[in-house]
Amino acid sequence: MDLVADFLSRLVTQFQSPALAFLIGGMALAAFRSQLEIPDAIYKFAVFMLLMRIGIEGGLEIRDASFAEMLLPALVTIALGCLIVLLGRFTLAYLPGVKMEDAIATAGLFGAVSASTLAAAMVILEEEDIFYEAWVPALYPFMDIPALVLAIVLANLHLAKQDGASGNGPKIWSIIKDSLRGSALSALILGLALGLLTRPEQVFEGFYDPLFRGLLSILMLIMGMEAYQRLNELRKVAHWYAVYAFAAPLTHGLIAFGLGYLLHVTTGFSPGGVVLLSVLAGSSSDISGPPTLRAAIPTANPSSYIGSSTSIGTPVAIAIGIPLYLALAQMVF
Amino acid sequence: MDLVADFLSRLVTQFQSPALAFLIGGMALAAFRSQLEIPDAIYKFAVFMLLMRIGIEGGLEIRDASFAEMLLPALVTIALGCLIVLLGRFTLAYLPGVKMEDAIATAGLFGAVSASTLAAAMVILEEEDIFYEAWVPALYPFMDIPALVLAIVLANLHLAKQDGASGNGPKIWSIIKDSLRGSALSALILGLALGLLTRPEQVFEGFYDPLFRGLLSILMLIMGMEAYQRLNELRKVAHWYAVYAFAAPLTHGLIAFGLGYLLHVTTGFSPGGVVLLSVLAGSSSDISGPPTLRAAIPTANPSSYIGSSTSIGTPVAIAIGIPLYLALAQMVF
Amino acid sequence: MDLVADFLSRLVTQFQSPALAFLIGGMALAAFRSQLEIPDAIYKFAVFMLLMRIGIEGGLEIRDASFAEMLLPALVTIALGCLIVLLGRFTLAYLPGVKMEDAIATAGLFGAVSASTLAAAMVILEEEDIFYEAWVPALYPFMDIPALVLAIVLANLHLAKQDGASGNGPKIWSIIKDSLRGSALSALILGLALGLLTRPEQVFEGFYDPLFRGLLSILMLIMGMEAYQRLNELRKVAHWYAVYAFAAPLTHGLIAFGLGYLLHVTTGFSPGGVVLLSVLAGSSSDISGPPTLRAAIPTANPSSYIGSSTSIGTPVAIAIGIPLYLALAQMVF
Amino acid sequence: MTYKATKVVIITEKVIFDGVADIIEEMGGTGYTVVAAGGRGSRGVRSASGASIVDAFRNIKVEVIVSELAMAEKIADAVAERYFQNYSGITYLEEVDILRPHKFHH
Amino acid sequence: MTYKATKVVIITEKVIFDGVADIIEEMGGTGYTVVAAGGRGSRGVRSASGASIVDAFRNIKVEVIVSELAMAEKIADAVAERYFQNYSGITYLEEVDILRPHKFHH
Amino acid sequence: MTYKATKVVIITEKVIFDGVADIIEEMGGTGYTVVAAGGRGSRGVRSASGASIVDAFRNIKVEVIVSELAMAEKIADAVAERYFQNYSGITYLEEVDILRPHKFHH
Ligand SMILES: Nc1ncnc2c1ncn2[C@@H]1O[C@H](COP(=O)(O)O)[C@@H](O)[C@H]1O
Ligand SMILES: Nc1ncnc2c1ncn2[C@@H]1O[C@H](COP(=O)(O)O)[C@@H](O)[C@H]1O
Ligand SMILES: Nc1ncnc2c1ncn2[C@@H]1O[C@H](COP(=O)(O)O)[C@@H](O)[C@H]1O
Ligand code: NA
Ligand code: NA
Ligand code: NA
Repeated sequence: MDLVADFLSRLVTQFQSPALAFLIGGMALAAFRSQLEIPDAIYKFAVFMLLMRIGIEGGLEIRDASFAEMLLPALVTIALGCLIVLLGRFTLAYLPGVKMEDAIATAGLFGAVSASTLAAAMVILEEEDIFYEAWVPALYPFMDIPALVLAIVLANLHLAKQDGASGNGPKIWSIIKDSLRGSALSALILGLALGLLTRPEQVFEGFYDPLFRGLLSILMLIMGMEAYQRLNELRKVAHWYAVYAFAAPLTHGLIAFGLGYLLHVTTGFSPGGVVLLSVLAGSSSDISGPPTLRAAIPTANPSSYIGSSTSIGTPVAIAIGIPLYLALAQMVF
Repeated sequence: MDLVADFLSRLVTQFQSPALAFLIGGMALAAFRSQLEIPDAIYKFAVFMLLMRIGIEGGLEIRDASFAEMLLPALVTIALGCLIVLLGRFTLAYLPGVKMEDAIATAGLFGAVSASTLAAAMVILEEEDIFYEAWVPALYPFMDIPALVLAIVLANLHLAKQDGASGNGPKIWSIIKDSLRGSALSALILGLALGLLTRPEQVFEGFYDPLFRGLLSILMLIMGMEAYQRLNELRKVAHWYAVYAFAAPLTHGLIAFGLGYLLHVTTGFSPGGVVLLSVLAGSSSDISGPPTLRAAIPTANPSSYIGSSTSIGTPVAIAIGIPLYLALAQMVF
Repeated sequence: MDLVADFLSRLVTQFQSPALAFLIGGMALAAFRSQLEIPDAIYKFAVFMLLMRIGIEGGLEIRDASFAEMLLPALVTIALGCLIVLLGRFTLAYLPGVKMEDAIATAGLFGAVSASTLAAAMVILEEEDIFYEAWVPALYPFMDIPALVLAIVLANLHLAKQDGASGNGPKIWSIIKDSLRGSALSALILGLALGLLTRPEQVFEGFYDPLFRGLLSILMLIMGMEAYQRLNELRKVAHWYAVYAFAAPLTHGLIAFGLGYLLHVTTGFSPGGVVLLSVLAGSSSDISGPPTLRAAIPTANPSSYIGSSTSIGTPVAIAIGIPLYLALAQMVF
Repeated sequence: MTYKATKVVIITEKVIFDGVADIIEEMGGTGYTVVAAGGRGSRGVRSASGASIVDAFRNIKVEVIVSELAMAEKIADAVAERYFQNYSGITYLEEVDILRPHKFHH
Repeated sequence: MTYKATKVVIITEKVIFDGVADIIEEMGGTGYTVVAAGGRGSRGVRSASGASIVDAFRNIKVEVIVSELAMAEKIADAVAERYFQNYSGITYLEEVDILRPHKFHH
Repeated sequence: MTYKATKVVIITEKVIFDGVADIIEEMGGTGYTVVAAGGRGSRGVRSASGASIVDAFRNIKVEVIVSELAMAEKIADAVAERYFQNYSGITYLEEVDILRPHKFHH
């Protein structure tokens, strides 16, 4: 029962950690119907800064890392992205009141990654002085893209079958291109390229890095406000979405923890890396996932997938997921 | 005549201090019809950051302070907020060409608080190494809310009497709720709660605090531009508004100084605290006051109260008020 | 052939320098049709911050410099602004397919100055520890205004002659006023005044200066995206614009280098100052120049001058111009 | 095939937007569209851009499509009556042709 | 001297803007004007301000002036048919008077 | 009870807004409403969002309600004549029904 005790004590501390505190603060503001508004331009800029910070540091690090070292984790990350979508496709989709396309889109969103959840975990690991390979956050697209692509492909297969038409099938390469063009992945990859190919150390240390925590706190506030405001969208769809949105982040995170543990044993993947991998898996996309799905699976109801992810998925991934993986790591490593 | 000399020399130095210099710079730009525009998103964000900074530090400090120590100052602050409104109600309102509702709304705005004026004073105190209890800025809502509520209640009583109707009276609790929901008080209270209940030290020291001065300089610039641009609104209303707008900040500040001095003698309230209390009283609301009044006293002419406060009240409160209280403090303490 | 080798090696290093790397990154994003968007509010704010930073530092420095020392460089700067316009007027304008007004407007834009190009050069000089008089960047308006004014006057003279009308001629003072009112020069002059007359050291060192590099990197990204996106505007106009846009920045920069060298020999103007003077001359305006010209020479086709300057002029000025002047400086000083 | 309907346009201060939306709902409007606006009228200029300390005083333009002229007039009248003595604003009607009339009924 | 023309108005989700622009072009429209909008309809409220995590779901209002009613109806129908089953949106037509008819022909 | 009036709509580059406002005033318009717009016309695409180095080239849509058709035509003609050779833009008129005609007279 050490795990439970440790997890609970972490949970309590976690509620005082800035990331979670701002998230809850945002929820409280929305619940109280505060008129506080963080301008859209600031939100977009904060997201850009976060992803550039993650990307540049990843790029700088990859320069020194051996690609061999990253290969296996990257493959595991891809597998996790696909696994999460398949899991949703074969559980959520069969629950009463749940439409197949809606289920697939939701699973796609939970397979994809949230930059802010990832950033929150990075800050907490740094606060606790837990080492991780700096390229781990850069695994982001290796989970994000396969999950979205697979979800879109599955949804289209389903619709084609339903229509009886053979269809010409979704164009996988064009979905990948659209993903990469989205603002989140564009910023991350730009950062990676800059870190890998140029010398951005000074601007990184003087600008992108020091503003990271502060802008994250503002993003958390916005996520909290959104989470509360979108709760009533969730009320419009089947209750099973709420159940899925609660259970999925933790399930996905624990599966990833297991696979990460295997990586640790076989390749020496760091405990901090295992935690971040779990966070990647447990998080659900909030920035570029929704519009990608909206455009590619138009028949899916956005209230179902955005409601699930934003209102329940993300808060659970941050507030319960992160301390849980940390407690687990403490125990097993 | 030491006071006068000291005040004048401070006045001169003050004109070189960044806060005032940016304010005057903004006025000069507007007078020259410059097309420089600080985007609205930046303005809103800067205000949010200022209030979070004030709130978080206040919260961190209150944690260590004894509530008993704060009680008396808080009561005095509430009393000041109400006194300022009553003063305006029984002087300005009886001047020729002044409509009762307009007078009450104007007095309400001068009773309420300006976050940027307060922040400017905090920066100057820090520059001069004058100590103040860090919870003093957090007294903000204790003056702001009572002043706005009382003004709205008085205006409604007046209108009800005028209509001959008994009316069911304004709902005080709903006015308070609306005030608290406004963007300014929401941000301040969020900051207070975060400082009081969580551990935001790192994000405070790495983000909210270091950006404080810089964002304040930008706010001062905007206030200067607005002050000039709204001067011609003031031309549309009775001249007495200009007289009130000039005299009121200093009168209110000096009354607060007197009460603060009593607090100093009786409870050991710091000289820096006395100065800040005077600044709170002398300042007039520029962010959340105007829309609150516009919605709650619709018959009052916004040109009268916004013109008075933005064009004359705030510049006087900053440029003359702050050095005056500092000079006084130098003399009496 | 030392120069060539040095220049080439600098060119290679330069491609890794953050300024250029972000510029190229922006082009790559646009070429890949990324949906990444830097909000307009952030763009405007970044430009404001850059110009304030340049202005304040210039003002602080001028305080200590002797005006005599600046006089000759300022006159040379004015001469350069005019010379560039005249050069364009008598070369570009006579090329086949080029309309006189379009040529004059284009020359005006290349005579005017780009704040971001200047800032990029400042950062590179600082990185290489090359000294320059801190008032040199403040020479900006001495080149910008004469170039724009002369271009507008020449265009109007041309149009008046064409119409056969005597016209009452363009009002030079009103063009100068409009230039000064533009957002770029307003910010620069505000900064200069604040640096010269007040004590902004603390807010400068704690805010404007540390954010300089970071915001510059973001501006470079935006310039890169714009450069690519506006390439197809250039396709709509005569090919000669592309030739001019490529050759002009380097020609102007080299002429300025020559004149700067004379200043160095006669007045001891620093080598870093010579480089910055060349950068001022080689850069073309991207912020306030275009709208000024659009309003004042309405018959000129904006695709010609904006296309030339944004798509080719600025990238050439940064990527080739800056390392070229640095290599030259290395050789001759 | 198109059907006649009426568009009510209300241009007024942002600060009373919630009240206007309530009136639209009460009177039976099935929806509305709102855009940010600036303008000049009898009560001075309201800019639509740049930092303004009193953002809440900017204008909005609200458009409501209703299938019956009577309801359109009722909405316009109600807004004007409740607000236009104290708040600046104008309202007018336009005739439009809609394609799917069921969207504008309850 | 003015000429009759028709304005097609399409209010829908921002995410399908490119598709709508394509339809306008295909059907022969010579141009369009677009503004950012918020609104309420049968599918819930869409705000036009503040940070929203899913900005792409906000509304746009697209206006196309065409000189022939038939083309106007074709554009409105095509947009409604291709999109309005899955995306929220409305479309309507208005009669306008133009001054320079050649601007709206190819 | 409603009264007929005319709405002049002017869609053009932001950079000439002041000139357009002057024309409206000179011709006797009692007010106007302006919104930010993007668009495509004979002179290329103008986006309404994202950082653009030449923001001043974006579009605005100005609407003026006047009680007399003649004044509407005068405003539209004056704007077109003074600006549309060199600046991109279109202008058109719409018939509207107003409730309080005194607002649109001087
Ligand atoms: N003649 C008009 N044409 C178009 N819009 C107008 C007109 N008059 C007033 N408006 C709009 O209505 C708002 C309020 O007008 P007012 O109540 O007259 O100040 C103005 O800010 C404009 O946006
Ligand atoms: N009756 C209406 N009047 C004006 N705009 C409407 C109306 N109904 C819907 N809209 C607009 O069309 C959008 C989509 O409507 P809907 O598909 O009904 O959700 C809404 O967000 C509004 O902007
Ligand atoms: N057919 C049209 N329908 C609606 N708006 C148009 C149309 N043509 C042009 N516009 C608008 O008018 C602006 C200028 O048009 P132009 O002068 O043709 O480039 C465009 O950017 C559009 O916003
Ligand atoms: Na995931
Ligand atoms: Na006060
Ligand atoms: Na130049």
